Amino acid sequence: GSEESAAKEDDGVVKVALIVENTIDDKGWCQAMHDGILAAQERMPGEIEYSYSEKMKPVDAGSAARQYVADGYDIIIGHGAQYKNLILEMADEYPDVTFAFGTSAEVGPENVVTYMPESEETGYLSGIIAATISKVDVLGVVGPVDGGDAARYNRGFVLGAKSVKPDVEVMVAHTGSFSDYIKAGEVAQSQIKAGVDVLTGSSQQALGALRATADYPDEDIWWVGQDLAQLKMAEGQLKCVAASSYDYAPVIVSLVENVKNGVKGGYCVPMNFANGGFIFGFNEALSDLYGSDLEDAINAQISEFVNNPNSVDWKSVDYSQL
Amino acid sequence: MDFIVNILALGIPFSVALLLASIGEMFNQRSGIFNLGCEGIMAMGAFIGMLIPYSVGQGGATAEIYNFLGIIAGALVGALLGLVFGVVVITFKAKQGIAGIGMQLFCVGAAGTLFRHFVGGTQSIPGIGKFYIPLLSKIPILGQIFFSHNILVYIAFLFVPLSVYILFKTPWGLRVRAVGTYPRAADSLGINVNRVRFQALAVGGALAGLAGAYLSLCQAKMFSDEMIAGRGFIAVALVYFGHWDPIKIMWGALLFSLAQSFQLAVQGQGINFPYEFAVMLPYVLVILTLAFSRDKKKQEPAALGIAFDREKRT
Amino acid sequence: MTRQFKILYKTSIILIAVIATLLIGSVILVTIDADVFRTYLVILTEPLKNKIQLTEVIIRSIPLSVIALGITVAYRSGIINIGAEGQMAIGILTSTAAALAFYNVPRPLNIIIIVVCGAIGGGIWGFIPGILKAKLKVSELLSTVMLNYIAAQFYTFFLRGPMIDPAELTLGSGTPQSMRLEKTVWLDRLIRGTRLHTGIFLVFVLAIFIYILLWKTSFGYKLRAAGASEKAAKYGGIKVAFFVTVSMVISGAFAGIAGSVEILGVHHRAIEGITSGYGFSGLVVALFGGLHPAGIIPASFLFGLLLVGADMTQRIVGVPANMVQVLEGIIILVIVAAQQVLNDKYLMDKIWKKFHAEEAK
Amino acid sequence: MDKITSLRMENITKTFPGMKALDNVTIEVKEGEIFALVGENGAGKTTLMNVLMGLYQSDGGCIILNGQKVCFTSPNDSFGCGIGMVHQRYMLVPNLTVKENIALGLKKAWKKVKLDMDFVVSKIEEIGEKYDLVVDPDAYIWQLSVGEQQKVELVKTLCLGAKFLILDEPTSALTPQEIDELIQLLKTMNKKLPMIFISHKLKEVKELSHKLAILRHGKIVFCGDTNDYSSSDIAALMTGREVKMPENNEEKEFGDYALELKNVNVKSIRGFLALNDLNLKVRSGEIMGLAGVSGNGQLELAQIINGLRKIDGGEILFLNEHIENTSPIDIIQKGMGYIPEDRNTEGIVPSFSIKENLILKDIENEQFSNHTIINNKAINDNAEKLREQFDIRCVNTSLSAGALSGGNIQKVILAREIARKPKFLVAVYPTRGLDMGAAQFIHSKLLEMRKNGVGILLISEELDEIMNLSDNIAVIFKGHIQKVLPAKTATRREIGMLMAGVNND
Ligand SMILES: Nc1ncnc2c1ncn2[C@@H]1O[C@H](COP(=O)(O)OP(=O)(O)OP(=O)(O)O)[C@@H](O)[C@H]1O
Ligand SMILES: Nc1ncnc2c1ncn2[C@@H]1O[C@H](COP(=O)(O)OP(=O)(O)OP(=O)(O)O)[C@@H](O)[C@H]1O
Ligand SMILES: [Mg+2]
Ligand SMILES: [Mg+2]
Repeated sequence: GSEESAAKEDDGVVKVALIVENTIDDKGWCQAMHDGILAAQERMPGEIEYSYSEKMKPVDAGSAARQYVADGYDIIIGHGAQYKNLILEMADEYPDVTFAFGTSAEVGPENVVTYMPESEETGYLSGIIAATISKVDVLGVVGPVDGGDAARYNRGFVLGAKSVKPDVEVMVAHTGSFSDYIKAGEVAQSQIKAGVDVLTGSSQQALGALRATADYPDEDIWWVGQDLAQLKMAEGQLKCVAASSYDYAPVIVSLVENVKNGVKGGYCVPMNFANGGFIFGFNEALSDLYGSDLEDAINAQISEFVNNPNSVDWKSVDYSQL
Repeated sequence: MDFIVNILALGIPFSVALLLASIGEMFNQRSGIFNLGCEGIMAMGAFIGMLIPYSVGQGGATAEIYNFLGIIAGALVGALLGLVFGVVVITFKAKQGIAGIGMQLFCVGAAGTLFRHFVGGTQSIPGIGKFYIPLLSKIPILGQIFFSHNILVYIAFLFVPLSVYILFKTPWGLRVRAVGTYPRAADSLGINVNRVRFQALAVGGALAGLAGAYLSLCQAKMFSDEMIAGRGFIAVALVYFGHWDPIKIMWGALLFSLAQSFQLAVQGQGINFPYEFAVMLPYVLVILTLAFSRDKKKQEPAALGIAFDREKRT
Repeated sequence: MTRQFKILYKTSIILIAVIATLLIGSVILVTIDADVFRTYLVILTEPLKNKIQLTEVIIRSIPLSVIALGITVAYRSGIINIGAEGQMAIGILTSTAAALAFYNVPRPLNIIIIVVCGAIGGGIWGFIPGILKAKLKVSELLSTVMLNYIAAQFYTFFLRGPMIDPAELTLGSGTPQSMRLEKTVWLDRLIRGTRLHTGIFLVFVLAIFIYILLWKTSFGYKLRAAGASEKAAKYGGIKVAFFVTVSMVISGAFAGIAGSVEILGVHHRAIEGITSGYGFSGLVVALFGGLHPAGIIPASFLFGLLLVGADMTQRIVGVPANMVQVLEGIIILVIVAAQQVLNDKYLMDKIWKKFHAEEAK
Repeated sequence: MDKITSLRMENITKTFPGMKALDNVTIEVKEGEIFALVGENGAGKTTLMNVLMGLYQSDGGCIILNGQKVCFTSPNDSFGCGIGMVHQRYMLVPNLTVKENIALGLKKAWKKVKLDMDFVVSKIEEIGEKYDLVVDPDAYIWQLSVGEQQKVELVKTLCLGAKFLILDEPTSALTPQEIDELIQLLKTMNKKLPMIFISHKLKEVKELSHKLAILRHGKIVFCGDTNDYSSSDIAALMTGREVKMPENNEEKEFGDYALELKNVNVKSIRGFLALNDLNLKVRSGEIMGLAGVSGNGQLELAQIINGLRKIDGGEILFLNEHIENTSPIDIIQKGMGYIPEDRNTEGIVPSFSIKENLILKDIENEQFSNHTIINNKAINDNAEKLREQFDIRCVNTSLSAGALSGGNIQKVILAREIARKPKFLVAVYPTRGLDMGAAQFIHSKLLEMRKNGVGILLISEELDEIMNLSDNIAVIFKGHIQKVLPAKTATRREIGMLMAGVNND
């Protein structure tokens, strides 16, 4: 789809193209970027023209990107590490265009920007919340595939939980798929049956698990989300205690500004609380669940992250030792 | 003990969508039509199933009615799509395998497109809750395993004996079996082969649609365009597992789903091997069970996949 | 029947098919308020307008045709292989592993080793359903569906575990993907500014190979006999079980080769999502192509055109991405139906008689 | 309609794509009559009857029933008028039981939610009593011998209320006894219903029919009273030439034992012994006829000799080498030839061209493939040669073999097997369903092979065929060879007794 901005083709307008594997309304990974670009558009009225391509398999992404280049786009974002090669090769071929992709911590060539959400921080916050509100001290993690973003978030969750209650039990299970909502729901049900009372999960499939928690409306079964969009959903209202999101707006704004100033890339943007890459929110409707103690603890942790980025040793977590 | 009870209590509802779709596909195949479009019909059933309660019946006291309307609509759309498939493979005699793939693409795509247009992103719905059978659900252990599910679970399992009855005791079942094995013989007795096949496709489609509606309204209680995630193909595979016999198909669906719920439970307990091997379990188990089962009776409907034309020689 | 009538019959069927496709598609397009005319115009003309899009079409047709050639071998021996997706995934794993293991081998040899390893991986994944069918009578429709899922899990396991790019671990992004292959093994680009790679030549080589194998050798003769009539083949002294197994190995190997070529020519490393959809599309191409190399190559091009064209509609016309599948589905359905009607001598005869009778009156 | 007093098909024309199967055919059948329809394979007999049943729509002409024009667009219409047909290829669903097969057409048994099986069974019993036709309603069709299936077909047709019966080659797969029984039965039934009877066996036609029509290439070439013509007259009218079945009356010395079966046992899928302590020896140059009621192990015997089935005990020697439980290809290479029972799917690969089928067993032969590369020229030459030699009638040898008529398919198989110069030949029902011309041709070829010193095991249900061709006749019963008799002195009676299991020794 394309959403052309009102501005006409003139020097002030930067054309941004987004390539995503899922859809821009998936209430997760892709939507976060889409929302970020829209927010950036609002902040820089008339300066950004935006188009996106959804459901891009790696090979389709190549076609789309080339078409965008041909159409004169200035910034092409491949939102997923699977687009890495594609981006690097195209960057080589088209030095005048800025390419961006993430997650990656590599600093790429002159005209490549990478971004790296350090999602263990959000996971850590979720872990603190989960462990605090849990009555039975058994937590559940519904993972898609143990890699990338999800691996960091989930391990951060384990560390966060243990930081509050060292003996807390965490059940981790993976569905093996990013988009199998039903299986995620099955995992959640299985964990709830096994005695878990607070769950979390990552990637779009996690919505299936969140929905499964809402099947216990009157029981103390809760969810901690990985995306703020989850809070707005009906079952999120009911069950999602808190959530944190990636906020790509600053990344996009700086990207556009840099491009305007002639800096095409050659840097990596880590995303964390320190640089405003994450936003966090509680679910007001469930304020009975968390006291001001917890809110304070979370705020303290966030300022800790702001002062001390990159402090969560997520790699140390070994699921089989839980 | 709890561990096992939980596996059983979850595995049974997990199996329902597979069971329904697979029995539907069995009716298709018994009549001689191979419908790989099952996956797509499930997607449409799931979409239409959720659309009705979503768009007209959110909340309120009458929500349940809209849920059931949704289920019925899912089945109806499935039946309709089965008939559409029939037009392609019966009226036009198109090759069934490839047409099935076309059907699957069309339906999955249409469900997704319409969903994006009318609803938007992944959407949840209240769905249909559990129905605890009075008294029975109170029995310790057994009550939890067998009598504490949503109403469609009971209905789906009732379909098993029902379809055995339909297939083997009713005139229609007899006609279905005959047109799937030796359509020429049925035709020589004045049975309208293509009409019976259309009927079977409608039934099969309705069950696939129902399976989809079960997924969106009862199991996931949400919809997303990718939610069927290959379950339609597994349902087709289970027909081969069950050798076109509803009861064996039921065992296949249960085997798969119990293995699924078992591996999830085991993963939750903590495993010291890569989780991928746990995820594989149900698939591996189904292959192995079939490979090493004694019963190799070939009951494949002999005319499966062949369009019928009275004047054409075969 | 006159020749004029035959031509009239065929053209009107094709015309009706085209109109039917457009009409059915527009029902959905109108429902979602899309511009029907522009959508079709984009699909049909955009991919052919410039060299970038045209080469993209060919890039898709390369793996499609290789897979379809393999599926043809299986189909000719009586097996419907819907497991190409899994076979391709395993082929990608093994060829990537080979590429990473043998990095200091001279280029041509290295490429051959990589492709052969891809073939071996895919071949093994084809061997399993083959032997299960030959020895234990397990329907391939069941085993290949299941093996696709199993392969997908192996795939993530290896890309996340043993074969992950060490940089992904040290830098912490942890994306399941392998290291990038050495530039020395990349297939050459044929046209500057496009991704079209030399893998296209392999397609022709493999197509000729399959043609010779199936129709010019005694091996192919026996394989086809085994598929055309198991009973007659057994009677003729042909070891059907052997051919069923071997043809599945070949079929899998081709899917594996398609995987290697995708790695060497397009992606240059193993990443998630390379295989998605190629298994079924390959089956469609094989059947469209009449299970013959001479038909498969144009069919794969047409299908590639459809994929690229339909995909472009989301950018140019703004229809949702799922609409791609809707259009693909409709086109497949209409073409298979029309194909049958076009070749139905009985129907043609009937219509001829009707016209004739009226003329006589 | 109570009774069918007259049925007339007038000026029936029917074309299939590319060919005219019926050309202005007119026949008329009256009350109390048996009307015989004869003609070579592919003459159009079955097509004509399918038009009558409403299965095919004719391009021209009409059907007049009791003086009224009728129009049949589906078998329902013809059933409604009381016309029933026993099809050439039985219209029985193999994995349904007898009563289910009958219920399939018996609309009165179709109650809303349940099949009224009691009604079906009582109907079967009623017909059984009326015509003395006993069938087991609970047996599955696949369990029945061809003869039994034949009976089921008849019962089915009668249960559906036929008042006019069409029988399309009902005797082609029956044993002599069964044929005799059937003919008697039809004679008694004829008192109540008129019939059309199709057969290639003129003896039956003579015995049964009142009137006779001959079809050739879709046209009626002759119509008259059966009694006015002798069998050989009819044969001459049918084929356009004199037909004389060849006989084995040439004395000759036999060679050594080519095939020896010693104490062979084979279990059937259903558990009992399909072959039970079977002993049989055949010499080179000898034709050993194997007589027996079908379903007594003939097929198993042919299969084990050709390696298509494992044996559970005993020995098989072929030219003094053990061949039991080896693979078909080994046996083929040792020089075994085999004409299988099922010519359409076992003897040929239907979708393969005629020329490809002619080398089914020889593709690895250097003559046809050089280091696995096929030599198309050799294959073409071979096909042309055999086509001429065996009079295979086809437009060209690149056409798929499945499109040939039954007789021509059999010629393709025979051509292939004979051209391979086998040392031994197993021929199973080699002339089943073939017209006289084709049968004559095949018989003469078999005798020619004998002359060349090839041993032949001839399995057949037609006693005439066996007695005409064999040197010795072995009789099989329940998988055991009852006795081997010299053909010269054997009598039909004696063989018949042995086939029924009565052994005086
Ligand atoms: N459905 C059909 N399509 C095309 N050709 C057909 C069809 N049915 C019959 N024919 C052709 O029509 C001719 C008459 O066939 P038919 O079966 O009526 O012969 P028949 O006299 O019954 O022969 P047989 O003695 O072998 O049973 C044959 O040449 C046959 O090949
Ligand atoms: N009731 C029985 N008791 C013992 N042996 C039996 C019985 N019925 C059949 N058989 C044997 O079992 C074998 C297999 O029977 P089947 O009906 O398969 O015969 P067939 O060889 O296929 O012949 P056809 O096709 O002519 O009927 C036969 O050899 C027969 O002798
Ligand atoms: Mg006939
Ligand atoms: Mg039998």
